[in-house]
Amino acid sequence: ATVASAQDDQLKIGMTFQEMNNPYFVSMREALMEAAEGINAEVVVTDAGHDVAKQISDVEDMLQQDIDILLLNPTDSAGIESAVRMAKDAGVIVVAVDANANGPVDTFVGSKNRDAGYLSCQYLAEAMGGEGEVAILDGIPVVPILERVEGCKEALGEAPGITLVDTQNGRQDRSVALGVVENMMQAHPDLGGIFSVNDGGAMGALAAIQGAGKDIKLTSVDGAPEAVDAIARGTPFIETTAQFPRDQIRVGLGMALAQYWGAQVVPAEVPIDVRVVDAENAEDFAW
Amino acid sequence: MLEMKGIRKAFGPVKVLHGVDLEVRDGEVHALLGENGAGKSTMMKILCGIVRADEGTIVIDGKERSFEHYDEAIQAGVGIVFQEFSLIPYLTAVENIFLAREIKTGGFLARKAMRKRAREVLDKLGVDVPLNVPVADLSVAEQQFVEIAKALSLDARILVLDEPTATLTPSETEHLFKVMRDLRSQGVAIVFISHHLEEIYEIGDRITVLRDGEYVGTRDVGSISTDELVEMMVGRRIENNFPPKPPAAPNAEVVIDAAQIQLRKNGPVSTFQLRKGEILGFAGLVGSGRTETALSILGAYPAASVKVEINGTPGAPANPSEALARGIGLLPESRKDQGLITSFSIMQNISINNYGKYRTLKYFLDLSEERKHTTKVMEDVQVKAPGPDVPVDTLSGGNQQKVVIARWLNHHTPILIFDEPTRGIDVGAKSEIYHLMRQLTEEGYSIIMISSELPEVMGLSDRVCVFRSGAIVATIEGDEITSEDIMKHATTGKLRYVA
Amino acid sequence: MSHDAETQRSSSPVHTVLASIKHSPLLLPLVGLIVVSIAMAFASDNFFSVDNLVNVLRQQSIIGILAIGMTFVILTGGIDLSVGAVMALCGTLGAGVMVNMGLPGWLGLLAMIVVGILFGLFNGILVAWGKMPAIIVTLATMLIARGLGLVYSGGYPISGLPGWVSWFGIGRIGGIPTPIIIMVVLYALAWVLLQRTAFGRHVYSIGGNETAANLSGVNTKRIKLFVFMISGFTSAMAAIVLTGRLMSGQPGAGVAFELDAIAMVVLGGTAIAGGRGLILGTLIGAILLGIINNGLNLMGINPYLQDVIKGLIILLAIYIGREWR
Amino acid sequence: MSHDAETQRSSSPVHTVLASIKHSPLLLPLVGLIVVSIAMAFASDNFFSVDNLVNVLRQQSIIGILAIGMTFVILTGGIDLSVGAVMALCGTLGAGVMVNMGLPGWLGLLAMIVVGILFGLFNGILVAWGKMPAIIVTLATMLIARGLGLVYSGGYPISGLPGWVSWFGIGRIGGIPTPIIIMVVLYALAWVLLQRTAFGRHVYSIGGNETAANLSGVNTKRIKLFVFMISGFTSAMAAIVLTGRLMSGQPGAGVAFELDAIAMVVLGGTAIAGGRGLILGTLIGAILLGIINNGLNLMGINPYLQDVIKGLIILLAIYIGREWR
Ligand SMILES: Nc1ncnc2c1ncn2[C@@H]1O[C@H](COP(=O)(O)OP(=O)(O)OP(=O)(O)O)[C@@H](O)[C@H]1O
Ligand SMILES: Nc1ncnc2c1ncn2[C@@H]1O[C@H](COP(=O)(O)OP(=O)(O)OP(=O)(O)O)[C@@H](O)[C@H]1O
Ligand SMILES: [Mg+2]
Ligand SMILES: [Mg+2]
Repeated sequence: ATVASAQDDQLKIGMTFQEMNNPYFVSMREALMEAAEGINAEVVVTDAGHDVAKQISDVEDMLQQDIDILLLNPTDSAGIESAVRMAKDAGVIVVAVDANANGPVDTFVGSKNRDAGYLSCQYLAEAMGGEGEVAILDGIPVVPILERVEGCKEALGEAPGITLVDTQNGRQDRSVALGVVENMMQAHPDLGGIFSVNDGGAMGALAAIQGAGKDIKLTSVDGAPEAVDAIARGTPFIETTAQFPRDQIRVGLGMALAQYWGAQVVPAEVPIDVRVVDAENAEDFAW
Repeated sequence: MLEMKGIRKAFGPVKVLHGVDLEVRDGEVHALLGENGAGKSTMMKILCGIVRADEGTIVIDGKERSFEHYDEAIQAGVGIVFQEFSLIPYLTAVENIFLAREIKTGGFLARKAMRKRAREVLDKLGVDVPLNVPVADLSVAEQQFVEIAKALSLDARILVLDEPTATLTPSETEHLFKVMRDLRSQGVAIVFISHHLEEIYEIGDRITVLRDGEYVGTRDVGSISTDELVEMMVGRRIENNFPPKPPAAPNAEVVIDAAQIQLRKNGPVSTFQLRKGEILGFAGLVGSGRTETALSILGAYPAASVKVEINGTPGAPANPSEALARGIGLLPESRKDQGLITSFSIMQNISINNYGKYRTLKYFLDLSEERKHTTKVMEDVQVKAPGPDVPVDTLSGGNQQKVVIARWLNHHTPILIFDEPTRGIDVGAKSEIYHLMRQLTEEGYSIIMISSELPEVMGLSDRVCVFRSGAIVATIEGDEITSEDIMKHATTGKLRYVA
Repeated sequence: MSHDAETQRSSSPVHTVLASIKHSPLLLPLVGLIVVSIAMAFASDNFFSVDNLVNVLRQQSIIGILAIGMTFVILTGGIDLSVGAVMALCGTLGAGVMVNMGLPGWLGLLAMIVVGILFGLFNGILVAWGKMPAIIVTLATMLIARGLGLVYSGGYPISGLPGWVSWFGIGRIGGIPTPIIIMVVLYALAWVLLQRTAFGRHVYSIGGNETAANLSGVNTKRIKLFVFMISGFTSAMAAIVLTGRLMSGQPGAGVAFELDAIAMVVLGGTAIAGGRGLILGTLIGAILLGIINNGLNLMGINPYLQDVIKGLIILLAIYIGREWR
Repeated sequence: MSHDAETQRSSSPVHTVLASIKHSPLLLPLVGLIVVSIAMAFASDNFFSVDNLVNVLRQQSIIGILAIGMTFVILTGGIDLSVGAVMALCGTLGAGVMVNMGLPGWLGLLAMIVVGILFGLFNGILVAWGKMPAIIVTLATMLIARGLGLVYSGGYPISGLPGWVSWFGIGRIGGIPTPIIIMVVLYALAWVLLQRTAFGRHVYSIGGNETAANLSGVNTKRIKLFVFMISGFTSAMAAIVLTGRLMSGQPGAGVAFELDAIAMVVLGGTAIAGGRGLILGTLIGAILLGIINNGLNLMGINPYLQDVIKGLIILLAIYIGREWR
C-alpha cells in the first residue's frame, strides 16, 4: 500500500459500521475517536444499519473524500467485496474489524467468535449440572453470529445430558427477544437454559425470565456494560463471554498505521481473545 | 332580508361572476335561474362562506356580513342543500343530520334525542328514511331527503336549495314543495335553483336570471312567460324541444336481446329488446332498478343472472371494457363520480377509451391526431371551454356532461346507454342533447335512455320499458306512451318471476 | 331500499340482535380469532392455558396500544408510520430524564407523554394545516424521531431506572399484568371517545368524506390534529409499558412496529381508506396477531417460515373480510 | 398536466418553454435539486466532482429502479411495500439457481426476472381481483417474500457467483457505470409507456377516478395487474444490479427500501393518491435523495443526525411542493 493522498498531509480514516445502535459498536467508535485524536487524524464514520448496499455506498462516499485508511466492519462478508476492491484500487489500506470481508483485505481483526459461543454454552451446560433443556436465541445471520451458534452447538453436543429444544430468532433486539423468549417459555415449560448470541438479545431474555419468575439460566456473548451489571447483581443472567471491541479497533488501527508508515508485511488475521465474565469477575470488567 | 350586491368572482384567470345582484325577501321562494355554468352554485357558495367573493357585499337583515366559513353562515341563519351531495357515506341519517351540531348531554352524545329530532324533521318532509343504516345504502332520493333534512334541522331563516329536485320523482318533489310552502309561510326566505321551469312556476315567487356570470334581471313569476324566461336565460329563443320521432320500425334488427335479467337472487326478472336505430326509454320511480339493469348489461353490476345476446352474440360482458369491445358505451348517472377523470383535461377525458385511431407504430399515441379528433368532437357537442386542454373539473355540470357524451361519439360505439343524460342540465343544453341523440339514432346508433323526467321519456323514446321494484313490468310504444300509462305501470305493474 | 335498512326496521328484538351481529364489522375478525385459536389449540398443547393466553395479551400490549392511536388516524383516512419511532424516542428521553438528569421518575413518565403528544402535534399540524399526505409526513417524522433518540443517547440504551418503573411492564394488579390493564383501559377510553362523543363522529366523518364533513361544519383540521395527538399519546403510553418491560430506554426499539399496528387495525375490520371500523375490532386484531405469533412459536416453526405464514394469514383474513370494507 | 398542455398551443416558442417549465410538476423537484446541490457544494469540496456525481447516481440506481415500479403503482392510487423484500428474494433465488443448482448464470438472471414478475402478478391479482387494499396486500407479501428468501437460503448469503455477474453492479459501458445505464434505460422505457401509450393513460385514469375509468371501458383490473407486474419486474432488475454489486444473493437486503422508493416518488412530485405525476420527477427525486445522503456523508455528519436532517428535508420539500399534488 502507498500513501494515497500525499498532498493532503492530515491522515484521514474512514470507519463504516454495520450498525451503531448497539453499545458494542458505539464503544468501538469511541476508541477510534480517542486514538485518532492522539495521532491528529481526521475520521469519517458511517452507519450501514445492517444494509450491505448502503455500506457499499458509504465506502464509495468515503473514497470520494480521499481517505487513507478504511476500517471496515462489514454487515455481510461476501456482499462487501466490491467495496473492498474499490478501496484497494483507490490505494486505501483496508482493515476488517469484528467480521471479515471477502476480497483483498489487508488485515482482519476480530474476536474468536466460535470460541465465544463455545465458552458460553460450556459454561451454561456446567451451570445446569450437565442436564436439562436449552434453547438458543439466534440473531441476524452474519458470519460472527453463525460462528457463535456453531460454537455453542459444539459445546452442547459435548454435554450428553443437555438437549437443544428450540432455536428462535430474537434479532439481537431487546424488545423482540423479550416476546420471543416469553413464547419459548410457554412452549417449553421445563426450559433450563438459554444462550443468546449477543447481550442485546440477552437483556430482553432476562426481562422475560424475570417477568415469568422462572429459574432459567442465561448466557451470552459481548460483555456489554448492562449485561455485566446484570451478572454482577446475581440475576439469572450468569455469564457473558466478553469481546474487546476497543481493542479490536486499537489493534486494527495499529495494523493499518503500520502499513501506512511503510510496513510491507502485516498479519492477515489478528484474532482477539474472548474472556468469560461471570459473577466472580464482573465487578472489575468493563469495555 | 338578504341582499347580495355586485358580487364578482374569478377562479384564476376564469371570471365566473361579473357583478351579480340578488335580493331575497322574507317569506318568498326566490328562483335562481341560468344555464349551466351561469354561476348559480358559485353565487350560493359565496353566500355560505364556502367560496370567497373577490368583490361585492352581502347584507343580511341590514347588516353587512362576510363569512369565513360555512359555520359562520349557519350562525347567521343561512342553510344550504348543496348541488353535490355532502353526506358522509358510512354514517347514518341521524349522524349525518346532526354532524358538527350534535346534541350532547354532559359531553356525551344524546343519541335518543337526536334520533327523535331527526325523525321529526323527516316526518315533516313526509318521508320514511331508515335511520340506522349508513346513508351509502340509501337510494339517491332518500339521500337527497336526508340532505334536505340536514338543512332544515338548522332552522335556517335563509334556506338555499341547489337543484334539490334533480334526483326526485314528481311525487317526492310535491312533498318537498309542501314543506317549502310551510317554511315560506313561517317567513323563511328560500333560494331555489332548478332547471325545471314548470317547478319554478309552481313554487317560485320571484325569479333572478343569470347568464354567463352576468346579472340579467329579476321578475315576478306571474309576470313572465316561459318563452320570455328562456330568452332571458339563453339570450335566444329555443325552438321545438323534442325532435320529431321517426315512424316505428318493428322489423329493425335487434342489437340487444335481453332474455332474462334478474338483479337479485329470487327477485323479479326483466326481458327487453333494443332495436337498431331506436331510443328505448327506461322509465320508473327512483330506485326501481333501471341503473342496475343497465349496469348489469355492461358487466358493471353483479346481477344474479343475465341472459343477453348482443348483436347476435350470446353472453353478457364480464366488465365494461368487454362491453366496449362489443359496442356498448355508458353515460353514467353521476358524471363527477362515475363519468369524469377529474385530474384529466377535456381532451384526455374524451380520448380515454379510444386510442385506436391515434396510433403511430401500432403501439404509440399520436398526440397531435388525438388533439385534432377530440377537438372536433368537442366542437360537435359544443362543449363551452377555452380549449381541449382545460382541466375538466373547472367546467360547469352541463359542459362536463357533454364531455362524457363526446367520449362516446369519439368512440363510435353503436349502442349507447344514457343514464339521466340531462340531469342538472339547462334547457338550452337539454335541447341540444335531445337533438344529438336523435341525430345519432338516425346515423344508426341505438340508445337506451334512463330518465326520471317523464316529459323527456315521452318526448324522445320510440318505446319505453317501465320499471317497478327491480324489473321491467311493461314495454309500451307509440300512442301508448302517455304519462298516465307510465305512472300506472310504474306503481302497480305486475312483476314476473321465473318458475 | 337497502336490505339492512329493512331488517333494522323489522320488529322482533331477537331478530334485530341477530341481524346486528350478522352485519357487525366485528363478525369476521371474531370468526377469524376463533378459527385461528382452534387451529392453534390443535397444533400445540400449551396453547389453551390461562398462562399462555395472559402471555399473549401481555406481549401484544405494546403494539396493541400503538394500534389504538393508529385506529384513530386510519379512521380519518390517514396513516401514522411514526408510532414505533416515537415510542422509542419517548422511552429514551424519559429514561434520560430519570437517569441522566437525575429527576424523579414521575417526571420521566410525564416527559414521555409530553414528547409523544408533541410529536403527534407536529405530525398533525403538518397533515392538517400543511395539507401534506400523512404517509409522507409520518415517514419523515419516523426518521426524525428515530434519529433524535439515537443522537440523544449516543446509541446506548439508558438503564438504571428506579425499580418501581418495572411495575408498568411486569407488575400485576389483582393478578392481572399491568400492561394488559393499561391496554384494556385505553381501549375502553378509545371506545367511549369514538362511539359516544361528537369528536368520535367527526373522526368517522372525515374518513367518510372529508369535503362533506368540512362543508357540514366539522373542524376537520382540528380533528386531524387531535387524532395525531392521540396517536402520539398512545405511543407514549406504549413507551411507558416498554420501558417497564425492558427497564431501560431503548433508542432502537420499535422498528417496524408501525406495520404490525397497521396489520392489527386492518385485521380488525377497519377500512384502510377510513370512515369505517371499530376500536374493538383493533383489539381483536391485536389478539389475533398475537395468537398467530405465539402459536407459531409454540409449534416450533422455523422463524423464517413464521413470517411467510403470518403474511398468508393476513392475506386470507383480509380476503375473507374484504366485502366489509 | 393540463396547464403545460395548454401552453403548448400558445404562440411564441420561448414563452411556451418558459410557461411549460413554470407549470410543470417537475419545477419544484428541480428547484429542490438545485438548491440542495448548491448547499452541498458549499458544505463539501468534494461534492461537485464528476466522479462524485457518478458515484451518487450509481448509489441511487438500485432504489431508483425500484422507484420506477413504485411510480406506476402509486399513479394508479396503490402502493407497493413489497419491493425491497421481492428484490431480496429475487437476488437470493437467482443466486441459488447459479450457485446451489449450478445452472448457467443467465438462467439465474432469468429466474430473478421470473420471480419478480410472478410476485407482481400475485400482488396484482390480490389487489385487482381480490379487491383488497394494496397497502395491506403488499405488507403481507413483503413478509412472505422476505420469509421465503430466508427460508430458502437458511439465512446465509449465497456467494460464489460467476465473475461476469459483477458487470451489472460495477461494470462500465463507455466509461459510464452499468447500473446507471440500466437505470436510465428503464426510466426512458417507463417514460414512453406512461406518456406515449394507451396503457400509460389508463394508469393515470385509474388514479384519477377508478370508477369512471372502469365505466368508460378501461380494463382497470388488467391495468392494475400490469402495474404490479411492472413493479415486480423493476424489483427484479434492481436485484440484478444489487447482485452485481454484492456478488452474492442477500436474503436480508433491501429492508426499508420501499420507504426510500416512496420518498423518491413523492419528492418527484407524484401525488400519493395517484393520478398525477411524472416518471422524470421520480428520477429527480432519486437523485435528490442521493445527494442528500451523499452530501451528509461527505460532510461527516453524525450518522444518527443524518436521519433527522433527511427527514426534515423531505418534509420541507413536500411542504413547498404541496400545491402541486
Ligand atoms: N373551483 C373552480 N375552479 C375553476 N372554475 C370553477 C370552479 N368552480 C366553478 N367554476 C366555474 O364557474 C362557472 C360557474 O359554475 P357554477 O357551478 O356556479 O354554475 P351553475 O350555474 O351552478 O351551473 P349548473 O347549472 O351546471 O350547476 C363555471 O364555468 C365553472 O366552470
Ligand atoms: N350500494 C348499494 N347498496 C345497497 N343498495 C343499493 C346500492 N346501490 C343501489 N341500491 C339500491 O338498489 C335499488 C336500485 O337502484 P338504481 O340506482 O338501479 O335505481 P334507478 O331506478 O336507476 O334509480 P335512480 O334514478 O336513483 O338512478 C335502489 O333501491 C337502491 O337504493
Ligand atoms: Mg350548479
Ligand atoms: Mg339510476
